[in-house]
Amino acid sequence: MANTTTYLGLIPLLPLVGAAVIGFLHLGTCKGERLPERFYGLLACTAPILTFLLAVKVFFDLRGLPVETRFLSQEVFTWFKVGEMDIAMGFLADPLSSLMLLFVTFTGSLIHIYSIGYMAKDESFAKFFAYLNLFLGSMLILVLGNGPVVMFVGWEGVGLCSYLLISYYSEDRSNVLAGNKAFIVNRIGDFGFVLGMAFLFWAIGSGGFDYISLKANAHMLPEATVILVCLLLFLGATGKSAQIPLYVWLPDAMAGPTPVSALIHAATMVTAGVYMVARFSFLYAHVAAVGVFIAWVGIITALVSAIYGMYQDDIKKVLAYSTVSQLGYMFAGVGLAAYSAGIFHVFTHAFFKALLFLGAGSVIYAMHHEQNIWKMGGLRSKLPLTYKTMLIGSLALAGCPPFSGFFSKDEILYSALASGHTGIWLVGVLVAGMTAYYTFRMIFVVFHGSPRDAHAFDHAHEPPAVMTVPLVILAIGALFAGFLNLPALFGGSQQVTHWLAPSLAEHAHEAAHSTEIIAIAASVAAFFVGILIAWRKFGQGAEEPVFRGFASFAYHTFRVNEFYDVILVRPYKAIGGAIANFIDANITDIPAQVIAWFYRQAGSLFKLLQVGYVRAYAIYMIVGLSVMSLLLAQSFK
Amino acid sequence: MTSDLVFLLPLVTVTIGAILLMLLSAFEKIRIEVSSALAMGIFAVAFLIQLVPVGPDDVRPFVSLFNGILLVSDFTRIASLIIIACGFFTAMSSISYFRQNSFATLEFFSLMTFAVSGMILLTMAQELITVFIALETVSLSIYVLVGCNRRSVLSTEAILKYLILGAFAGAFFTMGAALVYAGVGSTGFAAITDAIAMGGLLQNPALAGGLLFILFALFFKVTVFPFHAWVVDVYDGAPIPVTGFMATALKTSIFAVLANVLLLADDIRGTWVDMLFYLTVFTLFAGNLIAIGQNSLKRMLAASGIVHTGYLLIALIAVSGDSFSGSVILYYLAAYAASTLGIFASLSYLSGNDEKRRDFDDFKGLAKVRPYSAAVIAIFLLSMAGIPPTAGFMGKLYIIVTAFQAGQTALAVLGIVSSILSMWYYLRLIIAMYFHESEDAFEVSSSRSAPYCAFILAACVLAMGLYPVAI
Amino acid sequence: MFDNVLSTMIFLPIVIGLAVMLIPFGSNAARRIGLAASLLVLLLGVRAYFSFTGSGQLEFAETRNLIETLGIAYRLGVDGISFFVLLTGAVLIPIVFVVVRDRPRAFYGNLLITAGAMAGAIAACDLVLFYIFWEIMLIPIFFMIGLYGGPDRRAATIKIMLYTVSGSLLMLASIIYLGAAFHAHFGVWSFETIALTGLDLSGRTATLAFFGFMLAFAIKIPIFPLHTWLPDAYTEAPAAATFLLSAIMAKIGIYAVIRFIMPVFGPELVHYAVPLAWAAVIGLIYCGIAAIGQKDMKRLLAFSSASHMGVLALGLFCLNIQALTGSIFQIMAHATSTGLLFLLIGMIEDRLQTREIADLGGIARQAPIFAFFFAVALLASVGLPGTSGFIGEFLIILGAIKFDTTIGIFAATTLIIGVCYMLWMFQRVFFEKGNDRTAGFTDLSAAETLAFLPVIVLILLMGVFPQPFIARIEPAAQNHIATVQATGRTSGQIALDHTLQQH
Amino acid sequence: MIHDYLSLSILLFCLGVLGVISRRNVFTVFMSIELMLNAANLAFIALARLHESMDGHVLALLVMAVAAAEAALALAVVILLHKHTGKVDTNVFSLLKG
Repeated sequence: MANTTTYLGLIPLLPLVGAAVIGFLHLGTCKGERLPERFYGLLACTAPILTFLLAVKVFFDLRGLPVETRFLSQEVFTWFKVGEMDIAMGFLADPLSSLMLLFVTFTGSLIHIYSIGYMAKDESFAKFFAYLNLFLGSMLILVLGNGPVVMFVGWEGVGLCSYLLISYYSEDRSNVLAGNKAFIVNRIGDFGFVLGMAFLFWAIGSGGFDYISLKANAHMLPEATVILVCLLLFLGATGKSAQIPLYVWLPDAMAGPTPVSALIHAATMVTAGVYMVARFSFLYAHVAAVGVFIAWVGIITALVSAIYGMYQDDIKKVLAYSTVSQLGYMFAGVGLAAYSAGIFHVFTHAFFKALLFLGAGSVIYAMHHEQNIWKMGGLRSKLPLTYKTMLIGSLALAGCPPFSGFFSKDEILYSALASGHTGIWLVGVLVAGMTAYYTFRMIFVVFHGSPRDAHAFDHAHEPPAVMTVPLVILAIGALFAGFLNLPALFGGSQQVTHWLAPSLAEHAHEAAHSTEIIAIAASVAAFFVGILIAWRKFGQGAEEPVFRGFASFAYHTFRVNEFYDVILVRPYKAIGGAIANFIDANITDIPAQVIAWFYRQAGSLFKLLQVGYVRAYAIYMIVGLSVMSLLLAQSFK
Repeated sequence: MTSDLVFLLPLVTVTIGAILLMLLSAFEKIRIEVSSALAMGIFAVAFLIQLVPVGPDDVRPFVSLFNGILLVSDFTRIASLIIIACGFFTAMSSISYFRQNSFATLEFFSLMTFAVSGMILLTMAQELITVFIALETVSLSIYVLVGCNRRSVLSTEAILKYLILGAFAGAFFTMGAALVYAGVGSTGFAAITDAIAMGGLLQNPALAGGLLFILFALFFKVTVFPFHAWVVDVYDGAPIPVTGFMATALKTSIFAVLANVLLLADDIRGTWVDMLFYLTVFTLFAGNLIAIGQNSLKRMLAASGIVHTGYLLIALIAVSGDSFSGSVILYYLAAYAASTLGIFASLSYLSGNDEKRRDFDDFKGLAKVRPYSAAVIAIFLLSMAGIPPTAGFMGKLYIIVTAFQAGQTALAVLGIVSSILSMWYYLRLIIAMYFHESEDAFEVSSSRSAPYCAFILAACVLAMGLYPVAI
Repeated sequence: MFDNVLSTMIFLPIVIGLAVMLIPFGSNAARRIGLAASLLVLLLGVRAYFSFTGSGQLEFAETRNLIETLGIAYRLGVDGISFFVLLTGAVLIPIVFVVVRDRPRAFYGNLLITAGAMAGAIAACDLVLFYIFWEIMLIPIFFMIGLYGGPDRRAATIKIMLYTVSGSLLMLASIIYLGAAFHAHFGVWSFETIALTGLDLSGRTATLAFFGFMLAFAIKIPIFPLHTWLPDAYTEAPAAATFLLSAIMAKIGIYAVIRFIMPVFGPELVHYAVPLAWAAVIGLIYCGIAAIGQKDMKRLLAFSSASHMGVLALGLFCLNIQALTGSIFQIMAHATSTGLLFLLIGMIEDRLQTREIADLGGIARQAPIFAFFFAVALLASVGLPGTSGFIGEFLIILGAIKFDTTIGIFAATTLIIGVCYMLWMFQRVFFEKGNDRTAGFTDLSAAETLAFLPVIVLILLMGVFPQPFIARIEPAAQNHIATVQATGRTSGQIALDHTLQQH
Repeated sequence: MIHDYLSLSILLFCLGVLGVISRRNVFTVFMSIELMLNAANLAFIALARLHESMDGHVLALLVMAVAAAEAALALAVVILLHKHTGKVDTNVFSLLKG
């Protein structure tokens, strides 16, 4: 078959081998002399760069195929086969996964390079890169997996790496707790994923449990099953992609090193949920109601997290909530069956959000690990390059034309309007304004005005080239990535949408150009309003505000963490403690204890009968004999 | 005629030996050690003679002389072997015992030999008064053995209780024999069989009542509930080797008689199968319930002996006349005898001067000081509890199999349940021996005979468990 | 030696174990002898692996009559299921002798005897023989807990003994009932496993006999609410004994359900599958939640093990091929991961004299290799894809969904419950700041690393390439499912004829 | 005629049983047991007459011999008891119990 390849499996394998080699070397040398950082850095960057090259090859190979059969696949080995279940360790590259592949390996490579600078002099330098490689490998399995089960391997693998990297500075309890939270919350999502897979399997899995077969058999599914499966899978997506109600782990995940936040918690892993919904578009497209539900969940998440973002004082928290918010947009897009718009936003977001995080990392690096924006200020002069690149990233995030974020976000909002979901659109426009506000609040407070901490300001300096070069490259991406999917209105041909079309079951929302113009105008207006307010409040330097009332409530993220703690975590621990310390020993064990008690009591009763008087014993005998005689007399009748 | 003599020779040997020992002790010509060695020699000779097989058919030796009141079969032969072996090991272990308890008299071994001769006779007797005479020979000897520590008030109390109740039961036996005589006109077993064959047991109330009295007396001897109450006190008061001897040899011989009586006619078992069922169940549970509350080892073992009686009763109920079930009883008896004798042999030397270590707590930490002694005791206990790979397990297996085969499912299950209950107190001793720190130095006499005895018996227990083909 | 490979694998450790106990070797010598013996067994196992054909028939069979009148025979043999359980034990046991040091020689003797008896229970093809080994394997464990256990060891020994012996004695009654039923039908006695499958049982007694078996296995596995002996026993036992209990003995319970209950009591199993599955699911949730409340690492792991055994048990009762294959696969997977965890915790206790989670911290920094191994085992036990734990758990959940949707959904909560306590424990013990106590923690030595490494590799290998294992398991599992579902009890007919011919 | 003998025998036997279970004096208890044995002897003799065989006589003689031996032992025990406590009350001897 022309579509089979032999190199697809290499793509996830290379980073995994890299992780194994680095990990092995690290464990082997951790007791004695360590190998130089430069060696590990080179080793670690090899795999991502190679995978990027392979990803490019995949892209061009796909382009060479006719649209109808535009996919590449490779079944490496039979993973497990039980009864009607036959799961192959197989990989599939189609336009959708190749797009993901390109930007994952691209940003991944850049972030690996950046990390060499950022993590310099860290005592477990090698361990960090082992994790990073492992993450990349898992992410690639997730993207390339040819069916849900293989995807799940990557899905859980990235969760694991996320946990390991959040807990990276493991001496601090709060970091580990954040890691635990990420893993556990993700597992709640995975619970949905696994159940979704199970129901899907028993419905149509016997005909093959890979995407191609599933897609072919999807028409046999009853609608109730589709709804159930779609909702369960979406539960998985809310866990991985930090949507309501499972978004709580992502802000805490900022405890990890900043490149991790850039790679995992902004650019790649968190978008897995969106990717998954797009992957299963052949199911979601059948149930519009579920799609609308997803869209609403997404847009409300976007709104809520944008509100949080407006009040945060930690530079990474601001970015984290902006990530949650942008993910909300993406779900709004895929929910409304505008899959390519959602995926396109994933694509552009990867550039500008990675850029913003790496920029924030540079700032933090320069400020000696200070993250509070109210301790910064005026850094524009000290970090000119970082400032410029971050400005580009912020403009893209805020949706300023013609930066990449503008096109992708606009496409989602346009779909909402075009498909008649005016409510979603209105909220979306509102969130766009808020995004512009909090992004530029950050920029103004950090880079403009006068320094708030003179000492730290004096020591701040631009990071080394190994860190700034990736910033520049990403900034270029953030600037121009939007043009790849230039809509017809601006004379483009929507190349990305067309590229993705074979993979997605998309309904095109056709509407008049006027609608599109309204959507664009609203977005641009929202952007300018947001940035204007930010300028008015923070443009010339401002003092740290004191939050009261709603602001304080929003600063504390509506106390959702505390709420979960009270209604879920504490009761769970209390029940656990009760079972462990009381119920198991005193209630569950009751039958055994009753038997034992009864036995002992009966024993003491019989002990009492052994009175020691010989006459008593004679009486027992006579009584016994009498009963025997009576029995005999009975039998005479 | 010569072959008849061979079958009677063990009985004759033991009886002559007993008389010889009595004469020697009357003149106080020998020491205790020599006396016990002589007794062991007598038993050894008798044992070897007894090994001569009987052949396929049962033999009534010297029919003209004894008028068929004796019968020799494989069943009686093996029962006698067990009894003689019990005598042998008791004699062996008592040497060590008497090193630490200074009330030994030369008559001790003579009386024991007499008891054994009575027991051998019991297994062969086919006539009620012969049974009575043999029973009294055994009982009278054992009464004296129980009370042979004349300085101990406990020992005297034990003999009083045993004597009163034993004689009481014996009187019932006599009255039972009289009633049988009234119903049948003879006290021979063959006549009883014929009488039942003619019209059934229930057609002959005197016979039925007589047999009931006789069963009662025998049940008393093997401690069937509710005739069991004496056993705990008597075992407790008696010297340790005597207790072991009573628990094993006496029980073996009485069960031989019981099997003989119940096998006379199917009608006997048929009539009383319900009664036997309830007696068995109560015996099993009463034994366990008494044992659970005991602190003294001897009392616990006495009570556990009641439980084992219950198991043997299961086998008796399931006996269906074919030889297989008889062998089940004998296998169980042998297994039980080996473990019980073994544990009493161990106690003979471990209990120390004047039996000062009596309770569970006194044996705490034994394994730390005397690991091998503790190990053999553990083996005996596991055997009594019926845990593989010991003889006790195979014995229980046979009994449960027989019960299922005979359709006595309820009894089989109750037997198993009782086995679970008995784990409780057997484990208690193991835990005391192994899992506590020792508070005692466990100094014992220098005599090695009881320890050797215990080791040999432990080997027997394991060998019987691993190669149960002997059956 | 290879002619009687199974007998050798059983009796070599037993004989050497007895010798070690009786002959006054030094502690270290005893350990080395034990290691040599267990390695020899492993070698034999590996050798057997290559001559194992996986035909679905009994291989390496040995037969010798023990008691002809009762048809009790010394009958050994392995098929796909039992052979892999046997190998799991053979692979794991040598590690104990590397890791557990400085114990009295009797300790190593006990270990060897248990190992041999376990092999016997797995390879036995005669119910009475099985019962004998089943009981024998408990006795050394009993002594190991009582002699070398923690402060509350005595209560723990009484509890484990009374629970397990109660179960097994009732099983004995059921075994004999089967033999008697066979005798009633065919006029000869037999306890041969395959022959008994030809029995046509019905009625109340058959149900009782079914519960006799089920109770024994449910206690050993354990299935809720019969698990209450487990926390105490696992906690008080020395690490090596806990390892044997969790890694092998509990698995023999699962194996025994497949081997003895499924072929003989198919209709009863089908009839009671739903309540039994519920018991398993409740146990899995209950013990999983209880684990979070523990302060002692080992106790936490004990509850965790009980929780996971609920998953395995559930796989048995779903009665479909996915779940059953999952359970059998999980026997090996869980044995390796949990066994490893117990051994590693034992090492922590040996080195730091504490198991209290609150007293520990920062071990990952002190001992990265140790922490890595622990983490791999932990991840396998929470069922991370790519480790051995995932395949079995996934198949079982899948099968449970097919069996009963509600049960399946509850079963899937194991995904969440497992990580909660495991991560919490890992955080407190391996992460965070160390203290004076943990500062002295030394990493694994080269020998220890080498001992653990094969198991770590096995965990990953079974996660990535499970198919070679599954391919050998699946036909046997398929047979069992077919037998149960047919409920006509016909599959044993051929073997039955064979037995009858022998008599 | 035979019924009268047997009735007497049974009456005597029952008296013996009552004596054993109601009296505390060791002598009385042993005498009651002798009474029971003699009741049996009476039955044997009477039955021998009924069956017109000598068996019963022989049996009675044997029983008497055994009873004598038992009585001898009993007296020895009584003396021993008296030496220990100075009492012949069975209730005194209940040290072994429970």
